[in-house]
Amino acid sequence: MSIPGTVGGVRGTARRRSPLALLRGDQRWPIALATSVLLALLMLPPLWILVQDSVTTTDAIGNVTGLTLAHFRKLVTDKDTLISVWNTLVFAAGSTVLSLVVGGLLAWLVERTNAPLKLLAYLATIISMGTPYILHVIAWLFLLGKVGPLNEGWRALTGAGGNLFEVNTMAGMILIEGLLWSPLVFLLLGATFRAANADMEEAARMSGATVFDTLRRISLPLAMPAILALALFVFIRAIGGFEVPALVGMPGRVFVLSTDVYEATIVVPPDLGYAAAFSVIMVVIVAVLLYFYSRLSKNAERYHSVTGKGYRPRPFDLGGWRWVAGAIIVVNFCVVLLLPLVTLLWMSLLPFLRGFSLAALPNLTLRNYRAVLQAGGYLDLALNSLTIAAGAATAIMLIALLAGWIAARRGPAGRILDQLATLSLVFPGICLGVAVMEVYLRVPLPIYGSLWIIAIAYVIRYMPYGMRYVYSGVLQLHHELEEAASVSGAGALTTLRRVVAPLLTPALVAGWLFIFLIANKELAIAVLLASPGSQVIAVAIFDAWTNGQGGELAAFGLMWTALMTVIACVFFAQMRRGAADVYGA
Amino acid sequence: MLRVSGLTKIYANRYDSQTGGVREMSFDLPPGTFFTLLGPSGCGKTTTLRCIAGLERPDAGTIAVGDRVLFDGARGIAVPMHRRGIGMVFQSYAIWPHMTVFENIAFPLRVAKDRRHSRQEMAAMVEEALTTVGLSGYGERPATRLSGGQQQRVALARALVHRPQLLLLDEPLSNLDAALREDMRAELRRLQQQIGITTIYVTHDQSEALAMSDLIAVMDRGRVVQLDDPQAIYFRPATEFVASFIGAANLLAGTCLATVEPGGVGEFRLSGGAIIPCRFPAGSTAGAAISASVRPESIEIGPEGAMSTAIPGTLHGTVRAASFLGGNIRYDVQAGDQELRVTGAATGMLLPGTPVRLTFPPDAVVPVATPRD
Amino acid sequence: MLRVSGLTKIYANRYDSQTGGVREMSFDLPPGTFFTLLGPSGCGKTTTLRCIAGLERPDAGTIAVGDRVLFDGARGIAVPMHRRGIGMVFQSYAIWPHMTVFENIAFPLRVAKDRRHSRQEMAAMVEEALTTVGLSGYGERPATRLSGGQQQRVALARALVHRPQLLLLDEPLSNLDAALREDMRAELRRLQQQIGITTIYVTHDQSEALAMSDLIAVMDRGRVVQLDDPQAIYFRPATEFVASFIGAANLLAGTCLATVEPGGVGEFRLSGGAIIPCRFPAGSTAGAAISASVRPESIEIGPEGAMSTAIPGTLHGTVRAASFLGGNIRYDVQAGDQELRVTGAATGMLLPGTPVRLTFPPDAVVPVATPRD
Amino acid sequence: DVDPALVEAAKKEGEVTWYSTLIVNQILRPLVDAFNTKYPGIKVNYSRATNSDVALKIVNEARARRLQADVFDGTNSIYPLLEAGLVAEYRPAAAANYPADLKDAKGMWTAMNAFFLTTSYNTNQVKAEDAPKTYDDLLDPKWKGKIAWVNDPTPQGPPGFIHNILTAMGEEKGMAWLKKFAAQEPVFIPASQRVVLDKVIAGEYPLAVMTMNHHVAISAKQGAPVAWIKMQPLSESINLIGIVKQAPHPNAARLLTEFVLSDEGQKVLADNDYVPVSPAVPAKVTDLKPDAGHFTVNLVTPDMARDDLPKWTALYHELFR
Ligand SMILES: Nc1ncnc2c1ncn2[C@@H]1O[C@H](COP(=O)(O)OP(=O)(O)OP(=O)(O)O)[C@@H](O)[C@H]1O
Ligand SMILES: Nc1ncnc2c1ncn2[C@@H]1O[C@H](COP(=O)(O)OP(=O)(O)OP(=O)(O)O)[C@@H](O)[C@H]1O
Ligand SMILES: [Mg+2]
Ligand SMILES: [Mg+2]
Repeated sequence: MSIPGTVGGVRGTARRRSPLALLRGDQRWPIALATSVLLALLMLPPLWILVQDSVTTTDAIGNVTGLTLAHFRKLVTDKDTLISVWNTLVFAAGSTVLSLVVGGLLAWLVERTNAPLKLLAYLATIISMGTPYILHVIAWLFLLGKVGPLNEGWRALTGAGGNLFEVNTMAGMILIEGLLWSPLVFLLLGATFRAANADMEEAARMSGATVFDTLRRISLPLAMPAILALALFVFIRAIGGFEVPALVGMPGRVFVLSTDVYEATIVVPPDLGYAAAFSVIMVVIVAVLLYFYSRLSKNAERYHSVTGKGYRPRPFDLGGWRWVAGAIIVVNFCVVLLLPLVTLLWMSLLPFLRGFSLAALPNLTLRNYRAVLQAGGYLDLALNSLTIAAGAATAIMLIALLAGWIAARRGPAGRILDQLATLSLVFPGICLGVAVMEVYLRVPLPIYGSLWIIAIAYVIRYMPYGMRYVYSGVLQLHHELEEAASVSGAGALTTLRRVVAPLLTPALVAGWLFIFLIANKELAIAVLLASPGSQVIAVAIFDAWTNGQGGELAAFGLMWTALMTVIACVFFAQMRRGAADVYGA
Repeated sequence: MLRVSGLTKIYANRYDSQTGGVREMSFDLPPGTFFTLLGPSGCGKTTTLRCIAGLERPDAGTIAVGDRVLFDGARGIAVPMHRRGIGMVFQSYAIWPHMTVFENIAFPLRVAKDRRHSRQEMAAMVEEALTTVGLSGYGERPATRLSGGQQQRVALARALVHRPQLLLLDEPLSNLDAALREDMRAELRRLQQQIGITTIYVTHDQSEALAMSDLIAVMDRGRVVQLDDPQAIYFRPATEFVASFIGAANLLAGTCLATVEPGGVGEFRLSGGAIIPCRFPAGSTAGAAISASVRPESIEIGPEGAMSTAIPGTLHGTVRAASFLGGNIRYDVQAGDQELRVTGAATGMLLPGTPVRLTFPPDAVVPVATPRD
Repeated sequence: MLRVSGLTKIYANRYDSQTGGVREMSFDLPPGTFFTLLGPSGCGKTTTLRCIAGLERPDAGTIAVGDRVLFDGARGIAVPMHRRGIGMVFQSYAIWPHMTVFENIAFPLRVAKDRRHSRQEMAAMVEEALTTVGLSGYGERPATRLSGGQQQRVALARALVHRPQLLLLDEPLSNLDAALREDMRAELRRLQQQIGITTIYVTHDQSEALAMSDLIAVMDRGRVVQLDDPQAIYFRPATEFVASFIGAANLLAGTCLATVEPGGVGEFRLSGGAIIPCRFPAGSTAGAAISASVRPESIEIGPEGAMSTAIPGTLHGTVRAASFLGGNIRYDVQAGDQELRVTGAATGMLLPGTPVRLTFPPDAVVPVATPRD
Repeated sequence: DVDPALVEAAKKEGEVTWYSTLIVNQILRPLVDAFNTKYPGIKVNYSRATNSDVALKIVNEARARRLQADVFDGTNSIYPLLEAGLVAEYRPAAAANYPADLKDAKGMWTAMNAFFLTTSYNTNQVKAEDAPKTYDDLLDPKWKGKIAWVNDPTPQGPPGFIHNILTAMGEEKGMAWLKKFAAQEPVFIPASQRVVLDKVIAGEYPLAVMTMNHHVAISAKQGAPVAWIKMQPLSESINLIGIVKQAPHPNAARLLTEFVLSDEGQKVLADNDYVPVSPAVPAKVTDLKPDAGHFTVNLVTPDMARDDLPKWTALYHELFR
């Protein structure tokens, strides 16, 4: 039984009214106004600070002393800048393609075919959703590293010296970043494929097309808007990405914009102007991409809501190829999940890092685990992290509910709301961290130095995700469901509270958990904003990393991952249920 | 009771060149009228309804229920939708899947601003609404566990529970089974008469419109082309469009033979040469170009040579196709260059190829206006 | 030409208790037949179609086109859908929005494994298909720029372009306007006859089925309850279900007065006491409980006291409701405890309350089987 | 030995905030715990960050007049603070017997622990006799691309290395050597000296320069295949502790500083494998200190660093990037 409302969300999007007409006599505008103001207060100041820093000089104590273009001049005159820009683009593009191919193929196999062992694919996704990026990266560095099993094995086999694969290269960066993103791609494209109208594919089959023909000529083209939107999204995130370029790229002297920013912030005194100038460049690049993203993702959603009567998930029968598909899934499972985890386990059991070897077996020890458990403080840090992430996620989903609803319904100020909410996508993590710190130091509220500032930074950073979840969620609801409420005499708020919100629950919960998870994955912001009052897990991880406590980091990371995985499971169950409810599958 | 005048709402349509919406709608309904907006898809029926409900803001015109002005473009009055006290049933029913049937129906009472309803009072009113639509006892069902017909009734109950003065229905039957549609049609009509509520009904199904309405407005491309009672609409279509949209009438084109005074019977010659008698309510002049409509079932059909009542004006043709409609048989007859639809008795089907003779009773042939554009 | 026997496909339905699917379908179609699966929503029409198309795998049974076995549960044969060479039109048309009309129609030729088609050849075949459905010249249109009717034709052209032996249509008309539906109906039928392709047509609209089909299978809850030609289905329904599902027949229950030999006319008494004559094709015995169906339009209705042909078997009642259907008028008549639907001529409507007399021609009264369960 | 009045004042303030660059689990927390056991009444809030972040935070706080920090430490976090005039003058009694170059003449800072940076190698991959003994040995072609070092732009990183070479060999000889060394294409590891060492232990690189000898000692004790070379002169840099001007808790800050610099505090450092600066306190592994270990060092004093770090950094970028 499918929700009557889900049929023909298309019509809903088709109805558009002139914004002027709306502002008069539309009772949603107070909400719209309040929300836009709130969003503006959150989103605009950091951007302002960033721009200001990039064009001003400051004295020792950081007060603005004058305008200058020096930072930019220094940038453009520096030949390395061009290289960095180029590397950034190559890196982002490469990893995007890789993640799309891996994640997309997997999503299709799992959602639209009768491939076996689907569970493994989900498992890989769920767990890596809960694993901090840096753990992945470290594990991969080790696996592909000079003494990693790959190269060691190759040397052992061929007896040759040297390495089969140099990890500290662009190739290595792309490989690792790509694999890092593939689970997310799997998740999002999975939803698209699930929502796709099976009739389209069956029509192709009835026309005599083989599974492959159908995939190539029908399924992919139809999913293309969604795929492109997702591609752009990953691309943008890869541009801002820090862990991989820093850990993998820099040793190989492959520099990208984000690492340049990083280097500018670690010199003493930190050259914020220069960093800001870099950031502004990234912001510009990303902003341009974002423009296309917003347009694409609209199409994507339009395709999404094509479900309706007789929608039933009807997987392809791959026939003999089933087992090939199964093999692919298994390989992915090993590559994306098993190997890294085993590596981490290995690292966590060694007193000091060394390659896989029987020789090492005697010194296996639980010391690292003991260290983690004994070292006090980890518990409080964990609690802090969870509280912040939960708080941020909640705030985001609340704001996004208002903003997303009005935006998706072309309500008053809909466009503005949409843009405001998506704005922070342009910030690379580090830049955002700096900007937020400077902003809230100037705010006469006890925010700086408390957990609040980190929470706020998260809210700013992850607002776009919440927005997406709500936005597409609303588009799945037939507009008449709301109009029925209004005609029944319900005001805008009542309608929102009693009809829209309940119907969006799946989307809201899914979004909440998603944000909660990724908020706990990233370092840059927390490390910068953490102060005595507000230590979080990220800081501990950062400590362990910079201090080379690989073992302790691995041990702790594994425990943390275990916890996150539990939560991720809930998230996943939600996603499925959400999909089921919304698509009436 | 409901007065709409000069209602205009124009959409500059992004998707295809032609602009949609409605233009210059005006009508005035006495209380208790069952009023139907009838027209092809995209002609502006829903738009009209949404303007009255307040879901769209008209560009111009006035809407008033009784002496309460709901909208007046000129004076800038626009009562927000949730204050108009109108009941509406949507094409998709828009039953809220997260509530029980009871909750769905009680909703308008819960959110009512004007007065609080006590728990018992509410229960009573909902139960009453449920009984009216013949669903008493279904209150606790989750709304997702209802058949199409039941959903439709719940939507109706929800629209009626807070006793609106005006009821709006947008193609409420269009996504039901043929069989179910039949029943619901009768039931709806019965209900409306029983409650005596003024109702505006949107449909593109002419038989529905004819069967249920007191008054029908036939719409074409955003304008009302004929506003009349069912019989008039059916037997005295004002324009070719109405004639052909309602019950697939045959259109005969020809020239008037002699001047006829208003109300008199005259004759006109088809291009094929045959002479057809016809009553001219408005009279006609010799040589005037005539376009007239004839209903398939008003034409008498018989095998060539068989006796047929001695009225002048007959055409000779051959059956091209015959399709069995149960109650009767639909023939496509080729008579000269004219192709005619004729309905005959279900008994004794004339097979394709049979030569037949068609007879036109004068009162069945109705002159219609040819479209200006 | 198409032989289906013992076709069974059962769904253990997750959502509501009762299980869906089809049971023990068997039929055998001569070439060129226009065969219709008719039944209420959820009775298994689509399932049957999907099994034949190969989109679902039946639990048991055999399906063969000519002497080519497509499926045989026992022998474990199951030709994959894309090798069955069957044309299918989906209820949603499933026109691919990212292609032009031409691309849509050319697709089956492009992906054809058996033989490559040269560019010209392809163009020619597509153009031919387009002309067949009356869309020549539309080739370059993007598929998204089509009206419902046009989409439907494109879907048809796409199904026909690779000259399948069998054509499957799943409620192709259900999401079109009433008016448009009329036309497409005739056109589809014409096309099918012109090409002479064996066709299976799914609908829940009885008038559609009656008008178009050579052969109709009425389905109920996954089983075929009557397989017959339209007239037979309409005038000689096998069961109460068929009678009431097809054109809302009246059902009369009573007891046989005297034994009747097969084919003879006998009489039976209604609970009300009135005597109704009726022809018993299979004969009947005195005192047997009879259930018979009468078509609304077979009943003669006239105002009380007016002359009516002197056939025995009349009922007296009063008009409860009269609704104008254009071509004719539908009366609900209360006769004793019986409520009857009667269709009368469009001229001179009998107003509610009028006492009327109903007359039943013996051949119009048809005994029907009462459901076992 | 500590002035009871100070203790009283500190107790009144009740808490103190320390912005540190030290590793929390390894040394910061042990120090704090020791302090707390001695002065239970005084709560120590601490947060750990890089030198640049510590400086950045304090500067920003000062600008916003929302100072939270009382005490800070770091090898070079102090320069921007000095420049911004954010450091309070204080001459700890505990440091009275420290050598002159381990405390500021103006009393702005005092060294709290020392780092001795030198070359280490993986004992599995390089036999002791093959290991380079002198800086010139590093130029041996066989080490091309095999030498790792940190990319930390501080005296503990390449700049410090460059300073060491230039002062040890003299300007032009040094420059010539550095050019040759650049030709060896040493590999930069972002992160810390510790991470670089781990990569040597893991065998990714046989050799690394500018690693800290106490790190080597710790790992070697755990059986890691690594050893450090007395490639003289070693580069010494010191971790400084200072007090923020207008600190919210000045007395507690002083008390904390006193404690860290006292033999008691220095002992805690030593016990946790760090190298204490107090002449009175030996390192846990005694030969880590120049006198006990008989090696020469080349100390980068904060003043040198402040004046010349930009120059070294520029050289570093010019030669090695
Ligand atoms: N929000 C809108 N933006 C642009 N055009 C619109 C909008 N809503 C309706 N239209 C156009 O206005 C015309 C009338 O639309 P409307 O929905 O009233 O038609 P309708 O009579 O209800 O058709 P149907 O019987 O298919 O519901 C159509 O051409 C439609 O394309
Ligand atoms: N994939 C499925 N899983 C479970 N139940 C199904 C499935 N497909 C069909 N059914 C059930 O089988 C029965 C027949 O379905 P089918 O679609 O054939 O009905 P139908 O006659 O086509 O109805 P409609 O006229 O609404 O299309 C229905 O009760 C339906 O709920
Ligand atoms: Mg409409
Ligand atoms: Mg169906």
